[in-house]
Amino acid sequence: MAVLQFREAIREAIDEEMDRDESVFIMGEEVAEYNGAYKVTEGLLDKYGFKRVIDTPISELGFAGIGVGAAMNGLRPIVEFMTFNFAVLAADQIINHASKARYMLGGQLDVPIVFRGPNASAGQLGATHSVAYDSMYAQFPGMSVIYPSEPDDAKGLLKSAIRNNDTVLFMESEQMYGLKGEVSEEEDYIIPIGKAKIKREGDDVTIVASGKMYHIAKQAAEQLAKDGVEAEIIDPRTIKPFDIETVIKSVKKTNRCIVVDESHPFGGMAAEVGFLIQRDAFDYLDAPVRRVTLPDVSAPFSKPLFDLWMPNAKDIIQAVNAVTYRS
Amino acid sequence: MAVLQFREAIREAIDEEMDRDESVFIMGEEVAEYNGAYKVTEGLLDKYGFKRVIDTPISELGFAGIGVGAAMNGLRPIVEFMTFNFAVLAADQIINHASKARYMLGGQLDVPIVFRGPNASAGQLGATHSVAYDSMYAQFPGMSVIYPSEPDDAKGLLKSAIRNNDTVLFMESEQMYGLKGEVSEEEDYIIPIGKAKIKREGDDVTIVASGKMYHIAKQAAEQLAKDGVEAEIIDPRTIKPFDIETVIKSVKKTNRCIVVDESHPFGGMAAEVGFLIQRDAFDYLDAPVRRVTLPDVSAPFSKPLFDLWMPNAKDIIQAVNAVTYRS
Amino acid sequence: MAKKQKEAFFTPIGIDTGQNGEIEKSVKLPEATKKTHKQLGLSDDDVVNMFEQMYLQRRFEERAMQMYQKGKFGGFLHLYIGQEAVSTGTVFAINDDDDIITAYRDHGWGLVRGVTPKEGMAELYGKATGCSKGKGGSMHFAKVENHFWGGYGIVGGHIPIGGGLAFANKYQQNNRIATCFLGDGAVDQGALHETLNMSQLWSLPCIYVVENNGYSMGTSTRRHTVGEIHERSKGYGMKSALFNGMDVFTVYENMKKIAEEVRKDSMPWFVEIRTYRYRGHSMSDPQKYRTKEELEEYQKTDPIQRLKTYLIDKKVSDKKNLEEIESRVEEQVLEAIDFAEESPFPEDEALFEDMYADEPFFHDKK
Amino acid sequence: MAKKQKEAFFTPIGIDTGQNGEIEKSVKLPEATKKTHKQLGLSDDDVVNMFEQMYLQRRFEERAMQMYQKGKFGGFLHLYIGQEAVSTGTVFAINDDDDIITAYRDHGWGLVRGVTPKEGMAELYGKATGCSKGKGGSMHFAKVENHFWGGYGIVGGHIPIGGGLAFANKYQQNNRIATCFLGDGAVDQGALHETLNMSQLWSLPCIYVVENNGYSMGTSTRRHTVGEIHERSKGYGMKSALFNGMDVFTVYENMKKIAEEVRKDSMPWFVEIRTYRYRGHSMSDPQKYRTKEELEEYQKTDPIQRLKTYLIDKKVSDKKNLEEIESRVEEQVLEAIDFAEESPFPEDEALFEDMYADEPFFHDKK
Ligand SMILES: Cc1ncc(C[n+]2csc(CCOP(=O)(O)OP(=O)(O)O)c2C)c(N)n1
Ligand SMILES: Cc1ncc(C[n+]2csc(CCOP(=O)(O)OP(=O)(O)O)c2C)c(N)n1
Ligand SMILES: [Mg+2]
Ligand SMILES: [Mg+2]
Repeated sequence: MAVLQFREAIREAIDEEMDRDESVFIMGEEVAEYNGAYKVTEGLLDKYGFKRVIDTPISELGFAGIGVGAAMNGLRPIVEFMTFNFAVLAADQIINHASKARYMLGGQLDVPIVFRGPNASAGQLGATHSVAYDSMYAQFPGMSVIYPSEPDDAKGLLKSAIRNNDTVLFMESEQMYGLKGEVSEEEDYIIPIGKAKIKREGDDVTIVASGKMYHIAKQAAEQLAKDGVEAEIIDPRTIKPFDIETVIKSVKKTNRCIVVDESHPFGGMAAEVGFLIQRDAFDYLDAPVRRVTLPDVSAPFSKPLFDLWMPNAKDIIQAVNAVTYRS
Repeated sequence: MAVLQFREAIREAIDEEMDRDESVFIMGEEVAEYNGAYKVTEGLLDKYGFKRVIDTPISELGFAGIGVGAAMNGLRPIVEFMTFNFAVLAADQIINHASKARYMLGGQLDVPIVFRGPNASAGQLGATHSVAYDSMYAQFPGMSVIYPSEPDDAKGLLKSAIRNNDTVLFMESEQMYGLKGEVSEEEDYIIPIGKAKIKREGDDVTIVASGKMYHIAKQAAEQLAKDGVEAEIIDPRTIKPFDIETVIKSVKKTNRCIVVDESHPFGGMAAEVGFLIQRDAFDYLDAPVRRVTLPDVSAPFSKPLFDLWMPNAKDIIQAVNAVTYRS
Repeated sequence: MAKKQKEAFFTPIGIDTGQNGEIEKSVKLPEATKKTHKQLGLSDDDVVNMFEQMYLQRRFEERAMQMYQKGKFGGFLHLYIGQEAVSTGTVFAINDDDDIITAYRDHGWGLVRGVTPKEGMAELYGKATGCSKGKGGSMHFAKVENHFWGGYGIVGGHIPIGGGLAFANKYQQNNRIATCFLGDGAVDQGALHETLNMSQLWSLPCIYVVENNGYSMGTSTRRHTVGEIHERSKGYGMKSALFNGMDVFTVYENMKKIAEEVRKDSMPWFVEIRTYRYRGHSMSDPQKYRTKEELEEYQKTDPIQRLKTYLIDKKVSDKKNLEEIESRVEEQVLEAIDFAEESPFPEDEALFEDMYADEPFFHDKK
Repeated sequence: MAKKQKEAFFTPIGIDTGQNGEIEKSVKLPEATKKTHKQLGLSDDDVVNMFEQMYLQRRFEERAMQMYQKGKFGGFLHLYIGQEAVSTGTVFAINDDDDIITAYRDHGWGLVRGVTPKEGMAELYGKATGCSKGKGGSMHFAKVENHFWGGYGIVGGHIPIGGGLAFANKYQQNNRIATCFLGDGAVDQGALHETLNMSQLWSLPCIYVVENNGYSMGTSTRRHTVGEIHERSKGYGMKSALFNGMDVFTVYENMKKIAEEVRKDSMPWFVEIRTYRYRGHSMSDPQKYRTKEELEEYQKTDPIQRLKTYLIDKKVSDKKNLEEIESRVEEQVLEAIDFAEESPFPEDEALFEDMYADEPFFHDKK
């Protein structure tokens, strides 16, 4: 096992896949000469040149679409958005083109493209730079949505994403780029898309949390353990396809579930998972499924308000207390 | 009570509000000289002239943004999208600007804008013209989302929407434009945003359905009644703010609930309502909440596939049978 | 203090009233080429073939329209009638493996690039035997194996995709160029601007062609976009051209020259081809925005009639021969209708097919 | 058959290697005006006031930077340093009730349009006393009562909004015009194209001004956008101008003339003002894309130093007087810091305030 930063794990995945397959290239704002706004692509221009590491103008819709066309026509683009907040401008290419073209042409073409970049908030950047978009895209058919929490998952899943022959959204976090973790040194390390991972075992309550939220769930679980409550933490890793089986199995054991989600509450991943659990494991639930999410309000800049806005370990503990009837 | 088509009810609302308030205007593709792609705005150009009824180029992002700026600066724009499928191009103006500007400027300005147009599918128009976007926008704070099912609701709610001082998305249906219904002749008929309506009373099961889905729910309820099952149909009318109290109250009586939703399943309104019910009325549920939605697949063109794709009364009856343990 | 001005209005300058039936011609046709087919390097067979291709597109759509009116199939139906010289001249001018992508007004493009009348008609009918297996319908004709990447229904959405096709060609150094056709209405989409900038910046081998047919739905060109469309490329320093699209030789001549240049220097072009749409925007269009006189004026320049006259005048063919071709095409189209009628609809399982190239997944599928 | 070409690459023509520290000047400054302030109709007081305004913007940001580096507040901090002549010249040139909107590099604009140093600094600190109540931070300075509509963080997002401000002015016939400032990077967004077309089509009284400061983050102008920016308006038949933004008189002269014309004929303009950003894009930028020499070259044209020299040379003021102004400004900024430090953070309830003008609603609020 090597210890890598999250950004390094992503870079390794890109590097290995570019090395392996000439048709893989990366494009996005500041990915080449600047070495990446968050240094994810550092060194790639030097290694692969201007043909395969491409700085784009600030034209999210346009370069996403150029990626889609290139993917149709034999290449495997990795399109980096500086954040998924800016990808809203490219939503037409993602929702109306990348994910639909194959179907509406009766399978005549493939769109093997990865759209990636940071998702959700990165601290005090205000309302337009802080939204989690994983749940939104998961609503639409035709694409996978990945939102890993640890370097190892990131590497294995990004390699899968690049090799996948359909549209994949791969979401990261500015705040996790520096996070270190052990990463498998297995040659050609691949994690299949769509498999959740039980990252902590426990009998008392199931906590589902992905991306940055996984880390606060972990904190909460450590706290709870001191109180004698053993939480089972499931990191779905992919939001779509969602591995509900693993969650249901766990809930059948713990009989309680909290879903932690960095989206706003309405129709986020938490709502979906909660809905499925009540429908498919109704008789196993000793308490309703609860969720911990952002409030239904935009991101404020001010530090104390921002802290109030972000879900934290305390919120999770409270929710656990509620479903274990300890509060 | 006057009997009006859905499109006429909408037109009346626009006309009355334009008449009442000089600052109200309407812009969109083909709204003026062509009298509206679906004839919603018929006659308005003749009555109000080129200043207040404005044909736009096919520039969804641009004219949505011009609407936002005009709203900030003293006007009350009604921005028509030919369908909300095309509004994806304008999502940045809706999600990042209209709904957030007030908050991030600390309340210094208002954005009293209505974005309206048909939502969801309109028959065999293929994958890019058939998506329901009400649930997607409901995910984000800062705006109301209205999706009425009958002319009366449409008129009263659209008038509220135009007078509302914040961003409102008002969704219609190409397939319902010709639908006739009784519309109140009350002067200045206003229905408050955020209030559900119980459109059929029943003790056996609650069915939540809005927009076009309300009509198939009604069909299903008529069928079910013949079988002795009395469904209570709640039309939320507004998706956001969602009147969950009315739903919960009904579920406490019927102990069973089906949510019908024209979105794809993941994180749609159905997931959200189901989640809230299980959390807030857990002990009242005799069966898990079930949903009837589109499948997680894009809209096909071919008629039989399209019919298979669309939720229908049979699907609802089946779901009711499941929650009443009759199947 | 507010100085009182003339009442504000938001419509192009000088157009402050409705048209009230007056002709406001938005497409001024540039002159056609004077060259003969020989001078253009086309053989007699070539031009007769061109005639057949154009006639096929015309009859296919006229029949399709009838079937639509009979209620044989649903959805939108946007007819290309009047614009056939553009598709035909282009396809003869470029290589068979050059890429083509267009918008939803795509039947002509499909037919001339190898969608058979049967596959095309079956697609309109939503049958499993359609070129897109009935999944796409009228707006999504495609024949990817022949480098026709399809019709797309979001106005302007396919413009960057066209740039991406060119990008991949350049990347793969396969000597192919891409051509991307869009309507005058699509010119107003921001995607065009972004794509032109990147295409020029990266020298993508792509020809962006605006088929200016005078209208974006019910809005005449000068009511929705300012200036002359072909001049839009000025600000990007991009090469541009403007020519007549009612004459197949003119299209052929220009597209051939441009395609050769693009293949050589890999620099993009922005081209405006003026043409005219004879039918309504789609079948539901009452066409109140133009007069019968205007329509008739353009119909006098009909590209098919023009070529027919040429073929006869120049004795490349004769009336009898051409009539034989016409009957053959008619036959083909009728057979296509029979084929479509008799073809099966897709099986229910097809609903879930073709979504994914890899392992399919469907959230919460029962 | 693939003809082998030179290896494909996707970077502007002629720029096929990294810069490796070489200067690639992207902003060639046009000549400044030769007119004196009197000739421009500016009084002595006016120009001294201009100096004070520019100096305030400079010192405010220099101090803000220090506070940021001390960890006094978080978020992004994009400094306007070097560009002050643009904001200042403009605000003096247009009417006080003309509208201004800009991107996230907005401190200068806020200060010169009435955001007090206290309100500004408190906003950076996220305090309740900030101009946007601490909700917006550095990117969202605003003073709507003074017609400064704020800074916006989505590149290009505010361009159509600027057009909308102008639209409303025309609609209300209030004799106000709108000015919309954007960076060279924002030029590449499709929103610009759509807005220019509609502005020209509807004759919206708006001046779209590109502050070309040489870079879009780490990408020099000619590496991200083709041709000359001011020529981008050619294709729309829109009036345009290009001028020096390191000289406040030049900005004043041109903006005044343009504003007057817009007020008269309600036709939009597209303007490129060349300027230079002294600091990194934001605080985290290592600035490897340019050399110290390049930076120093532009610093020689510093707008504040230039005006100071002018004031002394022309005896409009003297060194002592200007130094007094400088101390006064310095004082003001230090007071602003104290004010920000001492101001309270917003109360917890504020999280849910300012979302709605009407009855607020929050889905599933506990
Ligand atoms: C983004 C988007 N906006 C609006 C529409 C509705 N619409 C379909 S075609 C059309 C007119 C397009 O005109 P043009 O580009 O000139 O093509 P033509 O129909 O003349 O071939 C409109 C407004 C759409 N399909 N997509
Ligand atoms: C839509 C969008 N894409 C990307 C970004 C990230 N970003 C912020 S500023 C910037 C550069 C903009 O440069 P320019 O317009 O020249 O303005 P300047 O910073 O020079 O003032 C980028 C890429 C963003 N904020 N919004
Ligand atoms: Mg057209
Ligand atoms: Mg810049």
